[in-house]
Amino acid sequence: MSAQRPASKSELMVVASAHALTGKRVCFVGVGLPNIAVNLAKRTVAPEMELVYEAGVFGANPARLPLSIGDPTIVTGSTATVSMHDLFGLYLQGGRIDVGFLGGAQIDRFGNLNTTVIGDYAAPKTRLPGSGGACEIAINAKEILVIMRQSTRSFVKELDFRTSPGNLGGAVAAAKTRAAQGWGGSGPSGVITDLGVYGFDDDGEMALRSLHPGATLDQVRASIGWEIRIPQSFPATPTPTDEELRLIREELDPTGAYVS
Amino acid sequence: MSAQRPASKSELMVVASAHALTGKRVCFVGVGLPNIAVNLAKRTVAPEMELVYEAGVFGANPARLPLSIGDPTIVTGSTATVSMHDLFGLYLQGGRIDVGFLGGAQIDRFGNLNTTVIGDYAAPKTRLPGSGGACEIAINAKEILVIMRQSTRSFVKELDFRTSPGNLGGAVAAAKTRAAQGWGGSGPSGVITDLGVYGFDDDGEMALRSLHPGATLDQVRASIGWEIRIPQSFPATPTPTDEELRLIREELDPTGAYVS
Amino acid sequence: MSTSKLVDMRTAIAAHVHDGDTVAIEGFTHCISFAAGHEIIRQRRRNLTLARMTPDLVYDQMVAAGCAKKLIFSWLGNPGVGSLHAIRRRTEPAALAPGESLLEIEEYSHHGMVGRYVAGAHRLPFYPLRSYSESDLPKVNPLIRTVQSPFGGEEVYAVPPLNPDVTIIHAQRADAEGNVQMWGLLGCQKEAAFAAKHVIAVVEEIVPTSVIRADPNRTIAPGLIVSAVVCEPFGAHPSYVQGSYDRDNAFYREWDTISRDAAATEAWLQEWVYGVKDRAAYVAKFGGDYFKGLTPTSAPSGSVDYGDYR
Amino acid sequence: MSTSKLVDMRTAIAAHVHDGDTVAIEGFTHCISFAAGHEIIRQRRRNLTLARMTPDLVYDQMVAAGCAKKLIFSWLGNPGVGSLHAIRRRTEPAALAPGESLLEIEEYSHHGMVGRYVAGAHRLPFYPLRSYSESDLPKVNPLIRTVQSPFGGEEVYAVPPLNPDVTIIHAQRADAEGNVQMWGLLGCQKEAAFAAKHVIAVVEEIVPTSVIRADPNRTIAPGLIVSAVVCEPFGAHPSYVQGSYDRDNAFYREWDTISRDAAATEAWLQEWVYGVKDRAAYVAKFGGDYFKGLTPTSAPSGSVDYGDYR
Repeated sequence: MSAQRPASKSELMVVASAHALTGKRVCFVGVGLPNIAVNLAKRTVAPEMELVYEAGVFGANPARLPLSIGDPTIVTGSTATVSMHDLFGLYLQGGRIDVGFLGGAQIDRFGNLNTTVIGDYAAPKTRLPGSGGACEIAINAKEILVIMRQSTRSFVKELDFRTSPGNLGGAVAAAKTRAAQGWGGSGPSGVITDLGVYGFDDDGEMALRSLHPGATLDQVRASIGWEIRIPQSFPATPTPTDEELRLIREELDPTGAYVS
Repeated sequence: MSAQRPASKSELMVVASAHALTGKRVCFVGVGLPNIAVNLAKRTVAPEMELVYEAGVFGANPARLPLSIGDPTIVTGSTATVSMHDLFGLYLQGGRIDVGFLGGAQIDRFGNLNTTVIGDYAAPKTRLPGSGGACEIAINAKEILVIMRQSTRSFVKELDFRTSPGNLGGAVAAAKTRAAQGWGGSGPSGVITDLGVYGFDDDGEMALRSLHPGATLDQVRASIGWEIRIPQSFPATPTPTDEELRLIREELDPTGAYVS
Repeated sequence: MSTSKLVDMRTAIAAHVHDGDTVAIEGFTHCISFAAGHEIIRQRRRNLTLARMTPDLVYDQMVAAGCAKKLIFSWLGNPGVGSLHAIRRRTEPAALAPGESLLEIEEYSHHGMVGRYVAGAHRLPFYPLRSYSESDLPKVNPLIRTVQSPFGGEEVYAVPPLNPDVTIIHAQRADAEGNVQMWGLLGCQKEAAFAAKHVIAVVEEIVPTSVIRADPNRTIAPGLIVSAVVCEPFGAHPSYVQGSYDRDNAFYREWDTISRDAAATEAWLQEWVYGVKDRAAYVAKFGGDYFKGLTPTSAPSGSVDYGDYR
Repeated sequence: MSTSKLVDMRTAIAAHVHDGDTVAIEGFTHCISFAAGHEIIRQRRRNLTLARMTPDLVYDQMVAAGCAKKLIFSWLGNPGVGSLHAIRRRTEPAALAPGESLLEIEEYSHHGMVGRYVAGAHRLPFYPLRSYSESDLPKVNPLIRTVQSPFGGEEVYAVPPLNPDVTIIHAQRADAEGNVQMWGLLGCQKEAAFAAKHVIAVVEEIVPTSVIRADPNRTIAPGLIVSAVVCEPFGAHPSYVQGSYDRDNAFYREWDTISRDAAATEAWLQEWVYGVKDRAAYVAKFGGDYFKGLTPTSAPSGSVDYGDYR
C-alpha cells in the first residue's frame, strides 16, 4: 500500500488512541471510535489485549465491526459471555479492568464528564443518554482514556451536570476522595481529540501532550473553553503509518461509518 | 403386593412426612429421611412438587436415591442447575420455597433447633456440623417441617445453641420478630418423629397432632424433656399403605440404607 | 408435570399488563421483546412506569404511543446510532407538544439498575455498590443513597429494590411449563424476572421439556416464576436473537429518521403496530426473504456430557 | 493469545500456596480438588487458614496432616455419612491429643459463606443478607453484624468480604490460558475464584481455545484471573466430576471408619498421600478398572447455535 490519502481528523484520533493502549491488557470498549481504536491496537501495539464489552463479553473476537455495544458478533467466539451483574460486579468493580474509554457531551479541565443533560436537569435543553456504565467505569477502571472532538461547547469551564467524576476539583481532592471512597482506579490518564493528545499534570489538570499533524495551537486554544495548559515544548503526534490507515480503511471501518 | 411386613418406625416417619407435603409445590430437600419422604410424596400426594436441593438444583428428577445433597444424579435431567448464590439468593431468600425440611441434634418446645454444638461453643462436648443452609431455610422458607427421632437428649427444655430459629420464645415474640426482621416464612408447621406427628398451637408451642400406630403416650412423654402438650383427643397417624411401603422398599431405598 | 402456560401474545398482555403497572421489558440489546411492546401499544395501555436499563427503540415507540408516564433507566439512546427522539420530545420542555406533559424520569447507572433488580430478586432492602461517588446522579435521584459498612465504617452507595409488576423477557427457547433457556448476552433477564410479580417469557421456539432437562445449566428462569409463555418467532426484531437472526441495524438507523418527526413516528406506528394484528402479520409484511437476509450461518456450541447416573 | 499457564500440580502448589496463607478449595460436593489438597499435604504446608463452605473429606485429611491452624466454613460434615472425625479431634477438647491445640473456628451459614465470597469478588466492604436473625451464630462470630438499610431503616445482617490468597477450583475443562468451563453444580467456584489473589484451576482435560470460544456462556473463570492451570484427570476423586465420573460413595463411607482412629488416619495418609508421588500415581494405585466402575453412561447436553456473524 502506498500513496494513501492523508489521515483524517477521525483517523488521527483513532490512531492516537490505539497508541495510548500500547501494552495494555484489559480494555473496556465503547462503541464508535473507541471500538475502532481498540481493535486497531489489538492488531498493532497491544496484541494480547482482551476486549471487554459492557454488554457482558470478555475476550471478544468480533468478526466484523460491531455497530452497537450489544452486537451478536462480539459474543460468537468470545472467551466468556456473562450477565451484566457479573460484568459490572466481578469484572469492573472487582478491579479487573485496566483501561476504560469514555466520551461525553462536556468535559472540564479536570477530566470530569457530562453525558446526562445540557441545561437544567429538571428541564433540560438537551436530554443526553445518561450514565450507562460511564459513572462506574470512571470510578472503577484502573485508568480512563477520553476520546472527544474539541469545541467550546464540549470543552467547558463548568459542566452542566457531572455524570462521571474525573479529577474532581484537582489532584489533591481527587486522591483524597479515591482513597476514602474506595475507588478502584486513578481516573483519567489521557484525552485524545481531533487536534491533539492531552495528559493530566500534577495538579490533575489537563495539559497538551502532543499536537496532531496539521493542527495549530490557535485551533487548540480556540476550541477549549478555558485557558488550556500548554508546556514549553511538546512533540507532534506521530503520523499514522500506511499500515494503520490500511487497517482502518480496509478492515475496521471499510464503509467509513465512523472514521471519515 | 400383600403380606407386607409392618411399617418400621423410620417408615412411619417417612410416610407421615410425605403426607405433610400433600399438594405442596416447591420443597427444599435435605439428605436422608427428608429426601426419601419428598420423593415418596412426589410419587403419591404431591406429583407436581418441584424438588430443590441446596447444592443448586431446581426441579430435580433423580434417577437413583442420592446419597448426598450434591449427588450427580440430582443434576442430570433437572430443570435448572444454578450457583449457590442464585440458589440461596433468588430461590430461598427470594421467597420461592414453600417447604423446608430441617432436623437437628436438639429441638425445644418452640421448634428452635440446634445443629452446632453440644456443650459450650468454645469448648464443645460434641462438635456438630453447624448451620449449613439450615439457619436461612428456617427464616426464609414459607414453612418448616422438622423430622427427628424422639429422645430426651434431643427434645430438650433448653438448647445448648440456637442455630436455626423456630417460634423463639412463643408465638407472639415470633410473629413480632418475623415482621420486624423481614423473615420470608412463618416458621415450623410440623414435627414428625418416630412416635407421632406434632403441630404448633396458638402459643407457638409444640402439641401432639397424631400418634403413630404402635406408639403410646407414655413413650411420647418419656422421650421429651418438657411436659409435652397433648390434646384431649387426637387421631392415630394413618397406617402406611401397601403401595407406600412398596415404593420405599423397592424403589426409594431398596438397600434399606435410611429406612430400616 | 405442570399444565401448559402457552398462550398467544394478546392473551398474555391482556392478563398480565394493566394500566398503571410497572413493566420491565429487559434484554441488553439482545432479545428485546418488541412483539410484547407492540402488543402493549395495540392494547392501548396507559400510565405505565417503564423500567429498562436501555429504553432502546421499544420504549421510544411505547412512549410515542402514549403508554408511559414514567421511565426508570440507565442509558437512554439508540445504541450505535444516536438519540431516542420520541422520548426526547417528552423530556425536553422546548420540544414538548401542546397538551403533553414531561415524562417522569428516574435514572441510574448500569450497575445501579442491575443492583435494583438484584435487590428485588433477592428480597433485599438495598443493594450496595461502588459507584456514584462524586457524580451528580445522587443529587437528582433521592433513591441513590449511602450506606455505612458495619466493617470499618466505610460508606458506599446503595440502590433500593425494583420489583416490577411484570417483567417480559425474550429468549431462544422454553418448554410449555415456562422453563426458559438462553445463550449469548444474558443482560439482567434473570434478575429482572426473579424480581417481578409476574413474568411473561417470549421465545423463538417451544421445545419439549426433555430438551431443557438435557442442559439444566442453560436455564435462566424456571417455570415456577413464569406466568405465561408466548412463542413468537422473530419477536425480538429489530433487535436480535443470538444464533437465530441478526440485529436489523438498518432499521435502527431508519428509526433515527422516522422518530425525529412526530407525524412520521405516528404514521410508522399506524402501519407497523396498529396496522398489523400480531407479530406473525408483522413478519409477513416484511416478506420471508427479509428475515432470510438476517439469518447467520451456523456456529454450534458443541455438546457436553452430564452423565447418566443410575 | 497469552502464553500457556499449564504446569504440574507440584509446581502450582509450590508457587502459589505458602505457609500461613488463606486457602479456599471450593466445589460444593462436586469438583473438589483432592489432588491439590493431597499435594499441599505432601509439600507439608503449615498454619493455613482453610476456607470452604463444606470442609468435606479434603479438609479432614489436611487437618489430620497438620496443615491447618484455622477453618472458615458453613457445614462441617461427611455429606450423607456423618462427622469429620479428624476435625472433631481438633475441635472437641476431650478428644484433643496431647500437644495438639484446638483449631480456630470461624463459622457461617451457607448463604453467609457465599456472601463472603461475593463481597470479596465484587470488592464490596460487606454483603447483606436475610439470615442469622435470632440465631446464636452472630453471638459467637463477631464478623456477622447488622447493617441498616438506607431505605426505611430496616436492619439486615451482613458478612465481610473473604479474599483468599489462593482459590483452587476443579472443573471439566480449560484451555492452556486458563479459561475454565464447568457444568453441573456450580457451587461458589466463580465467586471464590474472582475473590482470590491467585487461582489454580485444575481440570480433567485441556482443550483448544476454540472449544472454549465455541460456547462462551459456559466459562466460569477467564484466564485473566487464573495463575496456573493443572491437568489432573480424576483429580476430584473421591468427589466427582459431572459427566466424567461418579462420586465414590463407598470411599466417603470408608473414611468414616478410617478417620475415627488417629493411627488409621495417619496410616491412610502414609499410603495414599505421602506414599504416592502425584495424582497419576494415586489413580494407578487404584487400578484402571476401579475408575471404569465410576464412569457414567452418556447424557449429552445437545448443541446450541451462537451464529456466525460477519
